[in-house]
Amino acid sequence: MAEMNLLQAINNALDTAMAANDKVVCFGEDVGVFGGVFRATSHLQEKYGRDRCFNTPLVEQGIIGFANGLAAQGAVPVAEIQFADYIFPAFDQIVNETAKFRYRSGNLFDVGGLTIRTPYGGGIAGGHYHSQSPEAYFAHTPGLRVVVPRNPHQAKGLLLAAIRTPDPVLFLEPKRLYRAAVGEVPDEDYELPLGEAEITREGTDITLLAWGAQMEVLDRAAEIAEKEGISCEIIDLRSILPWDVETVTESVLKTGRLVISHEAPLTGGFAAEIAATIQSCCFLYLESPIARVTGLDTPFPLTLEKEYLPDHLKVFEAIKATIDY
Amino acid sequence: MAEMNLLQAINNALDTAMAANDKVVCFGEDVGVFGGVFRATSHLQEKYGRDRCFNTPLVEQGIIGFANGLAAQGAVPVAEIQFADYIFPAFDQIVNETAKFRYRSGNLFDVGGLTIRTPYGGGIAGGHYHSQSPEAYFAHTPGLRVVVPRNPHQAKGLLLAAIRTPDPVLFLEPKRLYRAAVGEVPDEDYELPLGEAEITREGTDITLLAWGAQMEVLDRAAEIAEKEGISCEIIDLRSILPWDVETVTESVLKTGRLVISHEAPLTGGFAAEIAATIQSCCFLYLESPIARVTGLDTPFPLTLEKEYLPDHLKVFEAIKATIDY
Amino acid sequence: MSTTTAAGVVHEPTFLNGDEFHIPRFELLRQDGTLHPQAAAPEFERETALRIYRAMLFTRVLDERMMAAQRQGRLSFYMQSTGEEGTVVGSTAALDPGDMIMAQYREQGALAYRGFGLDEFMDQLFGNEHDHGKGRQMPIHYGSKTLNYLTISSPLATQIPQATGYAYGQKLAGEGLCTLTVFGEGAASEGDFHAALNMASVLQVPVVFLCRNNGYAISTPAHEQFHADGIAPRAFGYRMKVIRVDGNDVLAVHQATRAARKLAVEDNQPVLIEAMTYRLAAHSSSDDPSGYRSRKEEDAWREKDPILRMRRWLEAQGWWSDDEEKHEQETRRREVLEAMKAAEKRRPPALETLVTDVYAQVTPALAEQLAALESHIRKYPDAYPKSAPYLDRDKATGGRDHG
Amino acid sequence: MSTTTAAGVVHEPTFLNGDEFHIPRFELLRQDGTLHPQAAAPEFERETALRIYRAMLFTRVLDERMMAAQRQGRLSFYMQSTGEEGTVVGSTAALDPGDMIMAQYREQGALAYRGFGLDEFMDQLFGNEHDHGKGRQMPIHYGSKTLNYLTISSPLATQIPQATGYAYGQKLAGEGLCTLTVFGEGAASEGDFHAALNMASVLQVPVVFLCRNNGYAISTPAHEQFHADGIAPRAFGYRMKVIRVDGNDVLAVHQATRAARKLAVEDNQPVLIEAMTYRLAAHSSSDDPSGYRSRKEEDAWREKDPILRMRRWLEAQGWWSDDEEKHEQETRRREVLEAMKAAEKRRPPALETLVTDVYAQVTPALAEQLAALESHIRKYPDAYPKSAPYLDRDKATGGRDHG
Ligand SMILES: Cc1ncc(C[n+]2csc(CCOP(=O)(O)OP(=O)(O)O)c2C)c(N)n1
Ligand SMILES: Cc1ncc(C[n+]2csc(CCOP(=O)(O)OP(=O)(O)O)c2C)c(N)n1
Ligand SMILES: [Mg+2]
Ligand SMILES: [Mg+2]
Repeated sequence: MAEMNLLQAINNALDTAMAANDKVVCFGEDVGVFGGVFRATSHLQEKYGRDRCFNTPLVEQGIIGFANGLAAQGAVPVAEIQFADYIFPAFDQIVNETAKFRYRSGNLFDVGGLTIRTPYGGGIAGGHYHSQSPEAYFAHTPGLRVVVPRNPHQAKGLLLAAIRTPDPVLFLEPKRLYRAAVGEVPDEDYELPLGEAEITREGTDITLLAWGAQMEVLDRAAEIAEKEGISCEIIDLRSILPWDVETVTESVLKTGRLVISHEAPLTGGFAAEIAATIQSCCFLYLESPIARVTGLDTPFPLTLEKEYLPDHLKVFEAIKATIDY
Repeated sequence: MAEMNLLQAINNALDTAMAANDKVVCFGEDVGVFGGVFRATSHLQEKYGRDRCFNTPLVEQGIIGFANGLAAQGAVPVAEIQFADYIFPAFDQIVNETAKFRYRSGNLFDVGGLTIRTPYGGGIAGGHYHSQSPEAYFAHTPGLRVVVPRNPHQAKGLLLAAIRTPDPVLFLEPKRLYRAAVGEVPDEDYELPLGEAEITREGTDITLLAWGAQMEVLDRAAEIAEKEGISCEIIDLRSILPWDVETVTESVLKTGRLVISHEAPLTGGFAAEIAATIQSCCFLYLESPIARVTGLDTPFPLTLEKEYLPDHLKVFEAIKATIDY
Repeated sequence: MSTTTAAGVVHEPTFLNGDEFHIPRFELLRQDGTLHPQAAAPEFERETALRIYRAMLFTRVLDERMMAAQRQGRLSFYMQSTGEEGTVVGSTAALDPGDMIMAQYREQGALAYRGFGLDEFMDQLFGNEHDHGKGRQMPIHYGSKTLNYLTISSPLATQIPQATGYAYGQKLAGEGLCTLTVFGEGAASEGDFHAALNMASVLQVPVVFLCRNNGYAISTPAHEQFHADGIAPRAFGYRMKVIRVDGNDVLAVHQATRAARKLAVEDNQPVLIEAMTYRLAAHSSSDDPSGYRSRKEEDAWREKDPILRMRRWLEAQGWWSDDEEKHEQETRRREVLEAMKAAEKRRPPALETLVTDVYAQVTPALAEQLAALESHIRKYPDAYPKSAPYLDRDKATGGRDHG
Repeated sequence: MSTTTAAGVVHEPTFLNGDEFHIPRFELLRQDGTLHPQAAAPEFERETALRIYRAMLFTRVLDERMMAAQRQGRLSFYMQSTGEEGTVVGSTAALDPGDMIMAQYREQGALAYRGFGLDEFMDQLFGNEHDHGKGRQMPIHYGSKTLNYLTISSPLATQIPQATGYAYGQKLAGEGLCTLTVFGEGAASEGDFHAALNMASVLQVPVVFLCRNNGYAISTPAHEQFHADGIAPRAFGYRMKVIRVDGNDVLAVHQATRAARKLAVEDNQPVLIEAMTYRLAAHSSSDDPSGYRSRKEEDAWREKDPILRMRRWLEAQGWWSDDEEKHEQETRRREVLEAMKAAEKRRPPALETLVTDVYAQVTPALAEQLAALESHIRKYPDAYPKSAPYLDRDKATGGRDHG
């Protein structure tokens, strides 16, 4: 066990994966000598050579197109997109190609080896184009897995699982936590399950659900709520697609109340899917409407970022409103 | 008034818009001499010249990038993407640029003049890549308007409004209806309101909601239901973004039941947003869970298309299940 | 490290646009089947030559028959390769069978050359239960794992950067193989094309980019697609080797591809080939070219038929005769018809193919969606004639492999 | 219509890669400020020359000050143009003020030349209530409607096809104006770059594409970005006029741009300019170049400073002196400091700016979201120090314009 921050845990996972399987190849803008603008790929080129860890030209559609082909060939590409805000030029390669590769070929060809890593989310004074949370765009795309870790331990285990699962994975890294989240991370090689949510705190009155950097917001809100005598059950969804309907349903059947939070805008965000599914699965057990605490239905601002973001106070207010409904 | 099919109505709307304002410019792949692969732009080059109606090279990201710039300059571009399945190479230009142009510049610059037309949807033996319904991807993108007409009359009025509204509009045309939907269309210039749903049939027991080609599926389902004594209220959402929460809420407050249908996959489809919002607005009035009748959570198939699609029988079954809950 | 040449300095503004450079066209055979006087006779074995010719001829026959079938309403859609068989078969024949081919959609000749079975063609075209693609894609979206032919994907140009990536994997694997990717001059306008060439050039990848410049992208003529001297000069932007070849001269295409493959495999150098050809047929069964081009133009190209040109050459070699031609054509026609009839009758893919292959394993949610669909179909069997009759047979034979 | 040249036919495979062609570099001034012997003296009025020089100098001063402010924690982020002022200011000065500029992010010199106010710079950098962009984008994302400078957008290369479209609109409007779009050699790898050039060439659009080839894209050196002789040969792919110019020679950049503009405006011809320069500073305040390049390399380029070169030329003309230099630098430094202090103190944008400008009119849903947010902030005013103190003031002054 070593104390690591989230970036170090990711770097460690990549190192572990590359050491274990020489088909694992890491690339992206500035990923080579420099080790990535956040340094997630530090020292990998030194250790594994330029063939297995390298800079690409500045062209996201090319990076993912290349990665798709490489995965189809049998290699295990881990492509970095420098910021999730810059993943959209590759949207066609991801949505029309990555996600549909196996299906359209009747399983003759697949890109199951592919993992796309990209930092997402706000809270770092990144403004309009260094803050977006695009998970919902990909969650409407059957064939992809979408995974978000909440801390260093989760990051290593989920990333190793992502690299090794026979399905393509979009691995969204909460960049606000890159250096802020620190914790014990096992030295050994381990995987955490994809497609399974985790209950991080048990409670009885209300279920709080989120993923990634939003988990600590839930924790803070739950602390305040606890002081007012409200017992919160907290769930980290971890996999956005496919997602763990069962764990969430069971919790809501117990608590009768659900608050979901994400940074992305409200309309069409992934909380909508969860609310739609859970109102159906738990209809007779719901004591109050499922609440969503999210970003505004606007692009991401800079100066008033704090106002925009769904913080612990907004979540706490939603908890109260849900309890008092 | 003249009898027109949906394509003719669209052609007529473009003609009307170009005649009324010489800043209106139509372009896209095969849009010029040929008049588009579906012939939506027939004769426009002849009438308005090559400068105002022309072929572009085969590059969707370029078409929309060009259109964004042209709109910023003050022209009124109507760009065609040949199939909605091929809009994804332009996703960055639409989601990061079109949608955020006005906001990020503090209203110094905008692309409000822009309209993007594209045929969407299944039921034409188009298989994997000529059948997709991508509305939900765009509905999670504040700054865009997303509009879908259900018949020729609606198409002309909504398209004219889309071209003239000071916001950028994605105009999704149900290609299954291009020639199949025929109806009376006024000769004169008229607009139908954006952002407003329309109740196309009044009823008391249950609300059915959809848009575009799915409207006739609802109509058929409602006929069968009527025979079993179930009175259906039918709403055409018309604008997916921003959408008319009020009309839907009022209807559901009255009927207590809601079935939503779209062709796109279930998970993360726009029905999720509607269900999430309506369970919150109508919580105490809902007699049963909001039901979604949609495509499967898979890519679009070919041979088993009929099995995949949410047809009138599936909608009817959902109506019954909702009523009998 | 300097990335520009020390080409010298000028002191007044000097603009270039590439017109200074001329890209010649490589040709061996004249239309009458004789070699150009200066051309060296290509080293060609009889067997290879006949295999190439037969693949071209088969492609022509298949296209004619299937287009007719489409017109009869037996097939939903079709795309012909007519006029471009030389480009496609000639290049394929120059490859190692282990080389990967990533094509656009008009490259059925490559499969024909590599030995794709007639039933395999038909099962895809009819999307029946034997289709490798399980009836999920439109006709002509073939794929073959054993023949190293990537399943066709409709979104244009997406396969081009994928070819760069695939070939990078081949380089890492060190097996001396390369990837050939084929695309139209229209598709070459997509951003993906440029990404692919630039990355291949920077990363030194063994990939051959083959552009079929057939003059049209649906209705859009090449001169509205680009303003340059074809596609070839784009290679200069990446300091990539490029060759322009007469695409209707199958011997020249073959030789150019062989040379390109050598550069790719031996030096890890990507190469661009621009094959000048013409799409003699309509874009697809949905298209009618009379709206955008003249009969006269078509006729002029019909005279340059690549099949006829090769046939004349074969005859001059004494390797082919009228009788053989007649026999070959008749046999192929008959076989195609028979195979079509059989494929039409085969049943549709099993219902479960709707949800398999989305993920490596069917997810619980998809298994539920399938189960719900199945009971719905049982309720309304008449409405779903493609699946209802087979539900129980699938059950009985244990056809399902998910769960 | 044939789209390829009748360049002749060859009978053996002949590969080209562009090395056959040499792209010269256009230069006028030597580093000592004297003209190259063969160079004709550019026609330059004293006033224009000084305006250019002052804009360059101001940019340098602004960059130094603001980078220092960022280091002090007063500013969240900054990007310097150091070393590239000649490219940016020289090109801007060759335009008509009505011409549109669509830049990447390192082109503050263009605004300085066109007369963007010091307060306008500062208000954007501090995202305060006067910022034209209403505090929505990171520092250096300037925009000015009156100065025809499109608001900067972070996603790279997106402005390049937009420039093609904008210029097409200018052509339709027939006012004799053009668009200049500026971007790095890294951004030129994006698909959007190619789409832009191809469309401009086919549609004959009056746009000038200016590539600042400054050797790096963050840490990625140009030789890992492309394998060719710079960016210039890409123009050949589109039969577009191209010129390579010494980007640190402001006179040459000016003259090249003037010539390019003439081609664009008079013939509706797009032109590509590749300016060879060097990013002397770090990529941004978040970057440390010592991890990927040598001090020695930087020093070699520091000797080619474009500002120093022009200063020497001005002095040789007798248009500038040490005293003037000293005075100018001091004045500018002082002004920048004062403006910064004032901008720092200005209040943040009003809360309602969170929801305005998403659509032309605030939608009912957004008005509701704003109202909910406002009552939330009233409940927890301490948690939202940027907005809570101003809520009532906004009300009082009727600051809201939505609804
Ligand atoms: C991304 C994308 N855009 C548009 C289309 C529609 N489309 C199919 S084929 C075609 C023309 C392709 O022309 P070209 O590449 O020259 O190939 P050819 O048909 O001439 O063989 C178009 C526009 C598509 N399939 N994919
Ligand atoms: C689409 C996109 N991808 C990645 C980035 C992140 N990024 C910002 S600047 C930069 C390097 C740009 O280099 P270049 O174009 O050469 O301009 P320079 O910084 O040298 O002026 C990168 C990769 C971005 N802003 N947009
Ligand atoms: Mg073509
Ligand atoms: Mg650069």
